[in-house]
Amino acid sequence: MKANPKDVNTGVYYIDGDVSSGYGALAAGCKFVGGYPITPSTEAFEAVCRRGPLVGAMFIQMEDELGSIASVVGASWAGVKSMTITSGPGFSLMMETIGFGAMLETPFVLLNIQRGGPSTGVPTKTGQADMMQSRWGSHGDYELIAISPDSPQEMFDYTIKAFNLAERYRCPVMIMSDECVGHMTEKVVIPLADEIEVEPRRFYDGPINEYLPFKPDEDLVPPMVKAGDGYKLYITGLIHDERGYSIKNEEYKSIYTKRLVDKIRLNKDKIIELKEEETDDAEVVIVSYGISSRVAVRGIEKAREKGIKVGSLRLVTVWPFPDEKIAELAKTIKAFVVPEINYGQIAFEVERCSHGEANVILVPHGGAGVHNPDDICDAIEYAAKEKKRIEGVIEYKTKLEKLVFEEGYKLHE
Amino acid sequence: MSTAHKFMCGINESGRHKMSPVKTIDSKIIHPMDNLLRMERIPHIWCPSCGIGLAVTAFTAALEKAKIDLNKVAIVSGIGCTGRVAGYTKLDSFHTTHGRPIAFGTGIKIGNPEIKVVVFSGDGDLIAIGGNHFIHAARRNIDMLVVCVNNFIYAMTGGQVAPTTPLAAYATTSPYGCVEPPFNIPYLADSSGAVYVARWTTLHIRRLTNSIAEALNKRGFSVVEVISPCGMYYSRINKLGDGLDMMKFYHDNAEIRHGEDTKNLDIGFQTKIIVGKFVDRERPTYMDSYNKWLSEIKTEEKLRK
Amino acid sequence: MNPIITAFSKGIEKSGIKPSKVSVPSDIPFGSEVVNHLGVDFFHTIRGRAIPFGTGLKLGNPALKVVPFVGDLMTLGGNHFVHAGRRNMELLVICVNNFVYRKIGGQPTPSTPVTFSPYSTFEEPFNIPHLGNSCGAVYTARWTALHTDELANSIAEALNKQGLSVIEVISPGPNYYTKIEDIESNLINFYYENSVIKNGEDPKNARITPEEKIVVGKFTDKERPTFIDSYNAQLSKVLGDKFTPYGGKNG
Amino acid sequence: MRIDKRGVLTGTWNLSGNQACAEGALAAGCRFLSAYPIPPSIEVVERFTQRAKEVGAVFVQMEDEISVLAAVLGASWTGKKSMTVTSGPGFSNMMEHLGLGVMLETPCVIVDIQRAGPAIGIPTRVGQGDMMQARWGSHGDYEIIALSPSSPQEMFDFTIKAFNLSERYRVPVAVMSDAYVAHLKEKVVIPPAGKIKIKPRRYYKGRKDKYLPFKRDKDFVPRMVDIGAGYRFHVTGLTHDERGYPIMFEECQEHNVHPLVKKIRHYVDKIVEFQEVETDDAEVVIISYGATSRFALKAMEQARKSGMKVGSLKLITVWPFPDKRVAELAKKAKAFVVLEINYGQIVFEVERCSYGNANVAFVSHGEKGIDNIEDLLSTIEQVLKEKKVRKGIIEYRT
Repeated sequence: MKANPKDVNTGVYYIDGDVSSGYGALAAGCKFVGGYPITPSTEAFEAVCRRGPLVGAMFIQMEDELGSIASVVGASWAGVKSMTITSGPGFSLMMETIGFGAMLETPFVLLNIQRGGPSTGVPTKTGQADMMQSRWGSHGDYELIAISPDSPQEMFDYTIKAFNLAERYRCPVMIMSDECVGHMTEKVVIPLADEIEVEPRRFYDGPINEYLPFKPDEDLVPPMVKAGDGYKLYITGLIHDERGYSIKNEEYKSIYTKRLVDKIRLNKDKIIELKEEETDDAEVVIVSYGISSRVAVRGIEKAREKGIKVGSLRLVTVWPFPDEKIAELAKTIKAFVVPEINYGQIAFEVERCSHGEANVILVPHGGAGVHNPDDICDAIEYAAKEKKRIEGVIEYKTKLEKLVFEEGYKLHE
Repeated sequence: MSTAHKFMCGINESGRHKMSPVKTIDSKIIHPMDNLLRMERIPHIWCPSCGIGLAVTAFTAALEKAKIDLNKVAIVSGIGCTGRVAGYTKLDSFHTTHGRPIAFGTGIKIGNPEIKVVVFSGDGDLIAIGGNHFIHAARRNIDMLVVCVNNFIYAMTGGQVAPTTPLAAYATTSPYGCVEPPFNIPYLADSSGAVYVARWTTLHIRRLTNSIAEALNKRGFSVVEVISPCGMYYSRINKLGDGLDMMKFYHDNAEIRHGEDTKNLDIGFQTKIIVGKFVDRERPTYMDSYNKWLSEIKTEEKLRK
Repeated sequence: MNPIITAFSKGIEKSGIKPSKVSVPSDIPFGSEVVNHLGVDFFHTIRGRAIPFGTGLKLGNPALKVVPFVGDLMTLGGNHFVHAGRRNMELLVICVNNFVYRKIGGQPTPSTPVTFSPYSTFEEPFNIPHLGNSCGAVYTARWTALHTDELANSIAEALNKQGLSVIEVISPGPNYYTKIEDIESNLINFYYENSVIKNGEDPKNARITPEEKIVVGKFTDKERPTFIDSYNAQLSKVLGDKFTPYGGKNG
Repeated sequence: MRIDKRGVLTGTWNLSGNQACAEGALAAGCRFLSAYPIPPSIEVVERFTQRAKEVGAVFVQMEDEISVLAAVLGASWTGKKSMTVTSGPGFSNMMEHLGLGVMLETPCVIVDIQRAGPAIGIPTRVGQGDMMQARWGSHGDYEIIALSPSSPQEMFDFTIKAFNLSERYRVPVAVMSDAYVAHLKEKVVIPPAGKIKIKPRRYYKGRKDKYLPFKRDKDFVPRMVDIGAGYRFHVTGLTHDERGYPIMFEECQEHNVHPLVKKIRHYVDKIVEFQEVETDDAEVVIISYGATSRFALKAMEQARKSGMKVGSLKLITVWPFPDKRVAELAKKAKAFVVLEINYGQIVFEVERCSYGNANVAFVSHGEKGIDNIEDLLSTIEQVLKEKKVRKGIIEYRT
């Protein structure tokens, strides 16, 4: 299905990632946004507030993030595409309801503009430390999809993709962007409506009395209905069966929640999107996502000037994680270098999937800034030199760490 | 001593209502609240024409006035412009998460009942995300003072609509005018059970000081709302001029009505602001009823034996 | 719970609203058969989030009548409640109050495990109609599980109100109350003896205290523009014909 | 240090896991409990409140789990050992303040009685679905300690251990129990007060005006003072220097946050604890924690009887994860069989640490009730048949 021309403000813009993502949401047919202001994600919400009413989209600023996400889940069951916008602390508050959304198989999109953490951290500066949280943050077992754009243009494109995936697999989809991309102002081309592919909600079209809210199609995803259409919906966050009825203890079989996990794990190959560069003959491969992947480019160039064969694997979808891809690369290369703006999250996943066949070097960064490309370049050099297999993630000591802890940097007089 | 400095010390041109004598160290004038402010943190982050500094001045003056052991005062702030107050006051000071200072303070109070807990935060922090803790602490009547600086907007994040933004006022997330009626904070506090409720603007610096001093010595959940100008966002977006214009506006439109029924205290867009002390009553605090309950159990068990 | 459900279905009937247009987000689990009987859409949400969930439903499809059932006595959900009142979001909040003040009926004693009551037994409970009223609810009432007819009428009335309506229903629930059998055995008399109907009473004076009888009745019934109304009004004023009003009273 | 004898109920008792947990807390000197009632954790609060009046401890029931943890952190800064107890949904609500606890380096204990999830799940059924959440649940980067008791006795011991660890490393410590252990009634031996080791809080003892709240000792752990002691200190959830004042540079971020990670990672060997049974000659090692480890042992014995060389590794501290030990075992053993009541969480960690040296098979106890060990045994048989090491996690059809 093509996007509705009314929703798409076609043109060439010079806007930041937040705004671009807001436009993307509206272009994808998002009709409800529940938000709560939090730096650095506010621009996205503001963009929706300005443009939303003109295209018949409702927005509300709730009293807190708990409320905003709950309202988004509700709106989605009322039949409209919906989204919420937040950053680290708000994300943490939303955890319970994210699990609830996954349990109800509610399609919605969550835009998380990551900032330096933990706690209040550095509100105005970047970080990438919510990546594992987006996968494991809520209690209980569930799987969801996380995308990590690296430019304002991608913020637009992948916000639309996020909505499509959410509707396709009936699960929450996270856009795990970061402050740098969110506040980076670049050229954004918004195409014509008929060039934008939009996934319509998969509505049930059978006789009312035969409808089972959680009876999956062969791809494990059940079709959905709206509230208020006389289906007598019974939807519960308790573990439930196909009818949606909660299951009594004695007949407890966790087949239901198993499907929550399987519908993503088994459709992995359709979901995962990667950007691969010169990995065929590479001896070192950079695994990166979000803003780090753009910083890495310079590091890679430098390393190549030094004659090292460096490939690059960019995770566009971070969750589900491309286990197989990493595993097969690990066979052919010496080492992975993982630059990320945290002290090791995705690096551990890479370590897991490389099954000890390649070294894994983490180039950490605490946040509030991006890597120094020299660090990445040096890490690549080291990776290329290192002969023996070293177990465990090798944490590369960055110039920043040396400066702060060894060269007696003065934080204040 | 510059006029601005005098103003900050609460000394007006005619030299009336001095809050404290001008202090000097080897003939260099130092801030009169030197012992209560973290001078190494000054200059503060607040924009020109912001009213929070005045609220802090009033608060520090009140601390001296109230004659309480300053080592036994803990100040807790949340997130936002006002949230930074804790960082500038030389007390045991906590800068916590968004909306949770009251909950955090409750823990302090019950953990060590000797401590006088002051929650100093903004409208968005206390009334929007923290609304639940606000009404529940009032219901429980936790013995703490809440100073709520109300600037009608989320200033720290760049001017989003707040639950106190007057109807039809503009903000970045209400680009076509605010559509939600604002909270009447004194009424909310009153109806959830606060024992002391007052509202002042940053113009009423002396009355505000007295009010806070009074509330500091009050047992139970006391709320002092401070209407404060936000020159950078609220005034700018709504074209209300700079801080001085706001002060003039307060001067012309603020009306003191002590003991007014709190339900009549709504604030519209650029309408009259009613200030004063509205509620001052007695209720058993949380710890009182807790101890009563405890002794009841103990006596009961004695009887059983 | 049952008397409340009965009253609820009666209320829907009386109000003349199609049950299929009624959505019930609730943090109290309903029996599936109950829902089938009512013919409404039911959402069992996580604790305390029934009201924001309902807000989403309402804004997603303004044609819906959304009736959040709140069982947690405004503990987790208190903030959502007061803000929904402020916005005058078009919801009918039915608050099932299982809290029985400790001295009523002599049970439970102070040593009842505090964890079983939504508040510690020594705390004063919220006066929910008063809280609702002071936050701007357009309709507030309180009934006990005994007053099924009055409750039904109230629900019918409130369903046709434009804005946030609150109906508190006093009903003992085993989850919150250990010695429930003591109360259930003489529930009828208990409520007869301990409740007094005062319609139009200022909810301020309707506190539930051990000394006085439980004041029940319809307390508030006023008019205020709902969230969607003021949204449409304000935006049409500013944007003129660029803006097409959203939803409207009946979608 | 001398411990408050009133808290210790010396003797031999028949207690449920939850009750033992409350006793452990009181014995460890916990005098502040805040919680919001949520099954299956309620008995902890009951027990605590019943005993509280004897020992002068206080229980506060807040309006939600968010405020619960906030209150616990506040109370901890007044010098009271504080804890909270909850279950999955509550744990999710606590995530933001878990981060604050880490950032303010506030010692406190969070007991999570896990139940079947996600969302409301099944409040009364056992689950182990919050294990990864304990490590990764809050935004931003941090390290945390999590213990996993498998019996009421361990509930008692580990709760004390948790308090000691949190005081030692100034980090919130999670006790990741589950409904099964929590409701299990067993013999619990509470030793005399003198026999219980309690780690005292690391107080700063210097000139008041020289106190820096986040000046770290050699082991990266700063020293604490109490509210009201006249230090007039400031702490913030923002990125801060050692004075506790916010500074928004990447240098400060590095200076502030990296030690939060290091103070655990550098002492992993000190912190990590596990129990090994017959792993020396084992071809298959069952890795389990909490309730599942009880059945792991049962299965192990049966397997040994039928001649299979099976050992067991029971994790006591799940976080930090015993990377080294698992890696060593991977070289010795043919395969790991990981047993969890979820659809795979810790098994990923095992896969990570086995570096392709051993097969990693997974048995989810979600499927057929927890006490059935047939799946486990058949998995062991099948994994033993494997000729070479397979990539990824193996789940056999059973």
